Amino acid sequence: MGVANLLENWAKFRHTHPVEDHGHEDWMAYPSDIKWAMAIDLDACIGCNACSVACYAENNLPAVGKEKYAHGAAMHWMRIERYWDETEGVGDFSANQGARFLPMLCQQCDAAPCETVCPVGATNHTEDGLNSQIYNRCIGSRYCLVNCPYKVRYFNWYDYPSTKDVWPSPMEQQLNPDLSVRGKGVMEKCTFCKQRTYMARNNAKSEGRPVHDGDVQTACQESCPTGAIHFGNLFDPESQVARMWKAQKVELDTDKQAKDEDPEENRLRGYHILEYLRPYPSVMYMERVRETSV
Amino acid sequence: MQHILRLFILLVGLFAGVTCYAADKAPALTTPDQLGPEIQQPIKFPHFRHAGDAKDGGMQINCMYCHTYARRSLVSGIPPVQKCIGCHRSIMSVRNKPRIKKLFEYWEAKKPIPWKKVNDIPDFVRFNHERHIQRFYFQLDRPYQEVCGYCHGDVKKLTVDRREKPLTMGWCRSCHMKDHPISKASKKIGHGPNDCFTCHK
Amino acid sequence: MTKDIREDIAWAKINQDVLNSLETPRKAYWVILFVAFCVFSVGVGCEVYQYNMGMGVSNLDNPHAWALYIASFIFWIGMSHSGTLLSAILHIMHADWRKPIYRFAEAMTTFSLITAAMFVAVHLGRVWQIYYALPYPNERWAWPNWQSPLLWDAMAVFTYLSSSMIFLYVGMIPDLAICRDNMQSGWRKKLYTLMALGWEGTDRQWRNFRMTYLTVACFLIPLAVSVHSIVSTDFAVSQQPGMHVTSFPPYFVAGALYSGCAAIISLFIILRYVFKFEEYMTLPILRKVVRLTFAIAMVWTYLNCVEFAATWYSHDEPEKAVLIQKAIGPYAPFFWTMIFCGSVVPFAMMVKKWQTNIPIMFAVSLLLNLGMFLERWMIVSPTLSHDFYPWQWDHNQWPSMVQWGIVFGSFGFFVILFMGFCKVFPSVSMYEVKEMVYHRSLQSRKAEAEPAEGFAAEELAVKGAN
Amino acid sequence: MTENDFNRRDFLKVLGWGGTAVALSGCGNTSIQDGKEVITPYVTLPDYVIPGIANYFNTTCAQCGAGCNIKGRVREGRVLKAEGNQHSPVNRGKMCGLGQTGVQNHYNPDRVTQPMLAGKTVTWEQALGAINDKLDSVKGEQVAFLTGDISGHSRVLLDNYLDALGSKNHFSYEAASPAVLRAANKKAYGVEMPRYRIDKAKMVVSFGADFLGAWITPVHFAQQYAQFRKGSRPEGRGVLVQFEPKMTLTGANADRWVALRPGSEGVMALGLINAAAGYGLKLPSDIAAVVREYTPERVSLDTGVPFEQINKVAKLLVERSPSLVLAGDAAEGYVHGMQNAVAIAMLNQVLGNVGKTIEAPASVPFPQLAPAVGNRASLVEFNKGLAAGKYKVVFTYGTNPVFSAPAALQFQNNLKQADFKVAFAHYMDETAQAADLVLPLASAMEDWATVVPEYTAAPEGSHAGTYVHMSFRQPMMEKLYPDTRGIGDILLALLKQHQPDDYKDFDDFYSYLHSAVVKNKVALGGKASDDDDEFWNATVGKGIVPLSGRANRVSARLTAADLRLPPVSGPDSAYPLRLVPAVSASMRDGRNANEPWLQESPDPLTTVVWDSWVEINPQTAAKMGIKEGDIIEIASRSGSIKTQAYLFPGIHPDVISVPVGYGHHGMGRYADGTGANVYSMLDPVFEEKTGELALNETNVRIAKSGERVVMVKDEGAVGGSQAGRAKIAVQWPIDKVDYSKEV
Repeated sequence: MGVANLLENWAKFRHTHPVEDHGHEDWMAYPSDIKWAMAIDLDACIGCNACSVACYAENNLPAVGKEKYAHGAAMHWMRIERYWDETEGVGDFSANQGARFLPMLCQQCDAAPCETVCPVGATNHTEDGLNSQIYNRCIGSRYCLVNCPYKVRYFNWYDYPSTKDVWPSPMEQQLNPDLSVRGKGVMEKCTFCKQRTYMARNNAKSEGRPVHDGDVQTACQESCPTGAIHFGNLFDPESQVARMWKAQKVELDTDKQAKDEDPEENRLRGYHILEYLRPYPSVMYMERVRETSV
Repeated sequence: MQHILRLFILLVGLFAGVTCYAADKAPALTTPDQLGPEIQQPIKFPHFRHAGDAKDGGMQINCMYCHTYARRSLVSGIPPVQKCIGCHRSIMSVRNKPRIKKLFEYWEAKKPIPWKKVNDIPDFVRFNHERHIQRFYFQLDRPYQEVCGYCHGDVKKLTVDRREKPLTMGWCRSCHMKDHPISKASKKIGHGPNDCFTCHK
Repeated sequence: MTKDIREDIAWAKINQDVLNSLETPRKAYWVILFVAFCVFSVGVGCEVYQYNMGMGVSNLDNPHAWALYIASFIFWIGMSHSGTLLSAILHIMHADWRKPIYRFAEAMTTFSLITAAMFVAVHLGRVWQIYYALPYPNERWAWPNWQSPLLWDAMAVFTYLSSSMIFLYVGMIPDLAICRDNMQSGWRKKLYTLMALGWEGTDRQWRNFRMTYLTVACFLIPLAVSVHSIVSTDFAVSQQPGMHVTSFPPYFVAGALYSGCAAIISLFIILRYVFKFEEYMTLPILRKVVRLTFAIAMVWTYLNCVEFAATWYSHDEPEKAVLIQKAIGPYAPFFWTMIFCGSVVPFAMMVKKWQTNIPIMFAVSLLLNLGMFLERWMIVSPTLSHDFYPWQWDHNQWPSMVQWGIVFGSFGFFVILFMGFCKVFPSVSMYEVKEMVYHRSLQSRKAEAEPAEGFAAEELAVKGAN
Repeated sequence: MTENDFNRRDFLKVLGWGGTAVALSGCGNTSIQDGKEVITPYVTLPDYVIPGIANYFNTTCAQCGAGCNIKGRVREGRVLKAEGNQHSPVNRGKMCGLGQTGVQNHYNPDRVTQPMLAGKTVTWEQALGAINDKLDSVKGEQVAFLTGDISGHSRVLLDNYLDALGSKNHFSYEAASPAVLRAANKKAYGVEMPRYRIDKAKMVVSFGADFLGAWITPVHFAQQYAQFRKGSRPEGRGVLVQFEPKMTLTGANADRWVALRPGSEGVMALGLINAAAGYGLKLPSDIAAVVREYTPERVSLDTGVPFEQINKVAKLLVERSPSLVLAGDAAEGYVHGMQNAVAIAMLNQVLGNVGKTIEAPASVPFPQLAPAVGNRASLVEFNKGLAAGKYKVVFTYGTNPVFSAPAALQFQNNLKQADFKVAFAHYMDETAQAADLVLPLASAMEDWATVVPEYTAAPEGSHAGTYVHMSFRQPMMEKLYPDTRGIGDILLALLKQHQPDDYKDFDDFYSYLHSAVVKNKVALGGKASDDDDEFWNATVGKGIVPLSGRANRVSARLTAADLRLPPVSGPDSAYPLRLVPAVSASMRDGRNANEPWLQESPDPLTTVVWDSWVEINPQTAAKMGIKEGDIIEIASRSGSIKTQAYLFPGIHPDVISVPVGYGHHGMGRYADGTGANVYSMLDPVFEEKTGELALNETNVRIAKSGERVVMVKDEGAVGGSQAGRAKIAVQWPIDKVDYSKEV
């Protein structure tokens, strides 16, 4: 990631947005035709944790154990959050309508707060619209974590490969060879299963075709029993994700959706989390629905 | 005094400027060729004999005849012993050469040959043979000896016991910065990906 | 008012007094040095442990990734500012009462910067890869990320460190010559000879010396202001509530000068007592420093209020939440201690009687520094444990003993460096004190005798000298 | 052995391919090393293996009884990950967390690796010899087998073995199983396990049936639920109402979750019928007569549910037909559990759901392959037998009674009555520790098996009525521990001791299975003309064998006479609170407690990890001055445990709940001593009709022990609050949503 690289990726980001600046000439030569994105339907999500476990299995996440978990060292790239309806005031809950589950993972922001602050550029924008995390480049300043509004970056507070009972033999044989196992002092986070999208693009390229919708599934999407998670290429108008975003009138690069101008009229469920901070998250959530007549 | 000071500041500025420019524009610092240490293999396999030109007594076998996966997988694949036997079973002329004897010993014992890894890259690097072969061998159809040679040195003279190229990041990038035509037909040119995430895993 | 220095001190006596301070130390010195060393080695031990085990042992956790390391880093950088203030800014403003005390202030600047730089390394998760952050043309073709405040930070700090070292050294050359001339033999003789660069005090040397000194001073002032402004961008440029504050650059600079001056007062008092420098570090000078400190304290308090008010009137919920969290949350005790030490205690410096009361001022200066340390911590921690995303709100991570140990150790490190300096280099600038004495005598003479011939010439000489 | 099979065996070998080996990095080998790593090529290589590219093998999940069809991702001879098989009618390519943890069950460091006789390692010959000697000295009926759910060919071998020994004592025990429900269903519909069609229902009322979490076949139901919730569905978005004393995962996803006084489920059901009648539901006169007395007022008095609520639900039930009413663990865990379930079934009947959302299953054409489904009554019976000293030689497989039997049953002591106890063990769990001979089992990923799930899910289509399938389990890598053996192999070896001639041509279970399948290829959907090996490979390759089963029919056969409900019992003065043991989606009955992913993945509702906890309603807690993290002593008449308190809004004020499956002794580094075992303190109360152990009949009192811990959980300092922050987890009333545009 030399100066040229920074410029290039930045230029590509700019280019995916309606601005005058068309950026680096290099970009004009090869426009990116892929922008990975997600749509998560909270009404379908049942909070069963299958996605989370799938992520552990796919991405070599360590089970850190009770004591470390207690000290905030948990490594779940995909975490399921459970909220209650609040009757009055904070901490006074009502369970009459069940609980609200929210799968929270790296939002792969298009204007990511974490990218600009990394002193060594270990995290930067890839041409297919991810926030890359280059483990071997990371020096562990943790600035990205500090600046992440969703707090979905996870730091290796200990050296898990060498920690007792994290991967005791023969458990290390389960580790996925397609991505590295991170050692101490490295920041890590959800990559939208980079190793899978990579292979999908690779195969498509070998067959001389663009990546089709459904060529690649992320581990969480693949496991989700209710199919609440949708993943695909936002630039491909045919893809499920693109169609959902369109149907929900959710724009990527805005801090306020046009449809929210009139909240009364807006009957669509799609929204971004913390979009007013202008990170341009690539994950669209769809509101949970509840029947009122009971 | 001021003069000295001005000169000093000027020099510092100049140095900074020049290094920045040079570092970003100039070609790679790595030497094009850089031999690794000699490595003792269980069988001193002669690549030059198999892949070399006929005039130097080579067989001119396509690399991908044995390393069959290079065009469809990240790894090129070390041929299974079966493959070696497949041919050598019927090549009587060299049947009694010590190397071949050894080969057959492995085969009869149904033991894999413990080759040492020569062209090794760090574990966090994803090197994709398929892409490189597809690009240069199939799209630009350059001779396989040259294509494999980009990273493995001159296969025609290659034995198994040497790494021929630096295989360092700067060396990879120095090639990724070069422009090549997209395909034989088209005028468009393109260079290798510059995303860290493409190679770092 | 009483004179800030007697004009009839013999120049020989000045040399004598200052050189005495360089003489073989008493037992107490070694004892203190040993204690400092123990403190330092505690820090080293903790760091070694942390290096081997991973950052986890410092009890930082996932939402709460920064704490005392960053806080102490800022604290030490802040400490460094007063040196420049006294030597450079006051030098340009012709405030010559600074002369007896600026030398050790500069030394303090340099050493606290070194200590601060140490925290950069302590803070990193993979310090062994720190060279990734250095912009040098490398084989990998990779450059640091110029957008990152941390990088600006590193650059600013190292520029500041190098230039303030130069400044310290350049300002010391004539004194080093004096030392050299007063040494018969031994390693000191060699050292001074080497460092004095063959200084003989010829007019030409003095002229060039003045010019250089002035230039470096001018060069240093913008740096001093910029360095802490840049440090503040670490927070101001991030978007976290309670960190993303526009008024941070001036706020940080004020805070820095504040803690620096407080530190100067403490050291002033210590040196004055240890080296019997009553002649030079006189009470009137102390009073001046105290007044200066008070002024800065008020500026800092004002900027504090500005920040709170801005937060309060902004319609930024998270921002407010953090502020409230500071005031009533788990960090409240530290927050209020900080307010007390930073904005209330300084009023003790208004009391004329106390301004020159050594024990009181010593206590006050220590309290001020405590307040400043807490300030830095209160900028880092409450935000991280109470930011935009409620699910990740922290169960108030209390820094572990390892973390405290390292912070503790850094003080030992600083003390070792400073004590070393005091015994090797003159901690009072002899030649400038002489100037000061000379000017005073001129003025007093001018005061009694009505103007006579040739006096104007001397007048000019004085101006030129400054 | 066929060439193909030789390849397969070779392929299963674990090989380190340099470069594609596991990369320990950011930290590992970060430099270029020449000749350090060794690349081991295969000797011979089947053409379907491409190094660096994963192979997928269809198999069947063994983590619970649902029998989901999965595929294992295999690289360089190592199985890396389990993923769903898209062609499965059960899980349709999806998986739950428990299932995915199967790889950790396989790679677990605490597996039993060698046969152990009286604590000493022995060879298989010695082990089997020891069994043989014992068996010679006892009579057939003195031998007993206690297993979990077991089906397919391993069951066939088991039965054959028992016949060979002349024993009838096969007890199938599952600590968490819907046994009472089976009986009730049999009575109400004529089948034990009908097909529920949540996806067809417009409304689902569930009495504590955790069909999204741990009930029967959760992944399958989750699929149906996804359909059920689609607003774009022709029937519109379905409504889910959950009545239960303690919120389950399903309850957490309900439109309305109603806290019900424990045991009053039946009353509520009848109350709903009565109320529904008020909204124009036609009732047969006799039933009307019975339910008439269940006026909303009285029902709300008994159940503690406001009667407006009851009416609302009843009204909706009448409006939204077809609906589906489910009776789950919460309904059946009582002395009158059967009546509860029947009353609930009656609700289905009067709403006319039978046949619409409750469909007939097909039954397996080969009854010997059908699953021997577990229940708790069999444990009780087995326990009686042990106490009476009837059984001298005891085999246990796939179940852990010493852990999950209530202490009051004295099971552990009674087990001592048997003088030779053989445990087929994967872990050194409590039962294995109590055994004289421990036989190490191969993991589900190293072993051959066939599985027929109890709940027969079917794909849409005309054949659905007769569709059943048998699933294959095949090895995906060579055995980690050569001395482990599959249950099939062991049973075969044991059989050979008694009937050498019948089994002489099978040198292992694989060949037995192979021949058994090939022999019946016609019945298994092949043609007589098919080549045996081709057929075999094809079948195993698919992993699913559709069978044309016997069609059953469901009919509404309940009469008013079946509705007898005891009055709801009042509170117990000495033990004021009711204990509900919770079966969580990931921990289930605790047989997988030693798999770190399960321990580390937070409980969905409390987000607690690595420990057990007691859920207490905030009101109750406030009364008793209990704060989160207080260590609570829970005492029943039969025992007591200590665990940390969690203030949980989703629980009835008179109820506390502790998850089962925690609190193992031994079993492995992750399970040992993690949490407390709530099974141990259950009162020995039994369901009167079926003799099932009634899990929810334990009354307890709780007291603070004075200790307090910081709870280890995922949620932050403000718990489940969003602290008024905008747009984090947003919820909208349905009338504000426009589904028409959704895709």
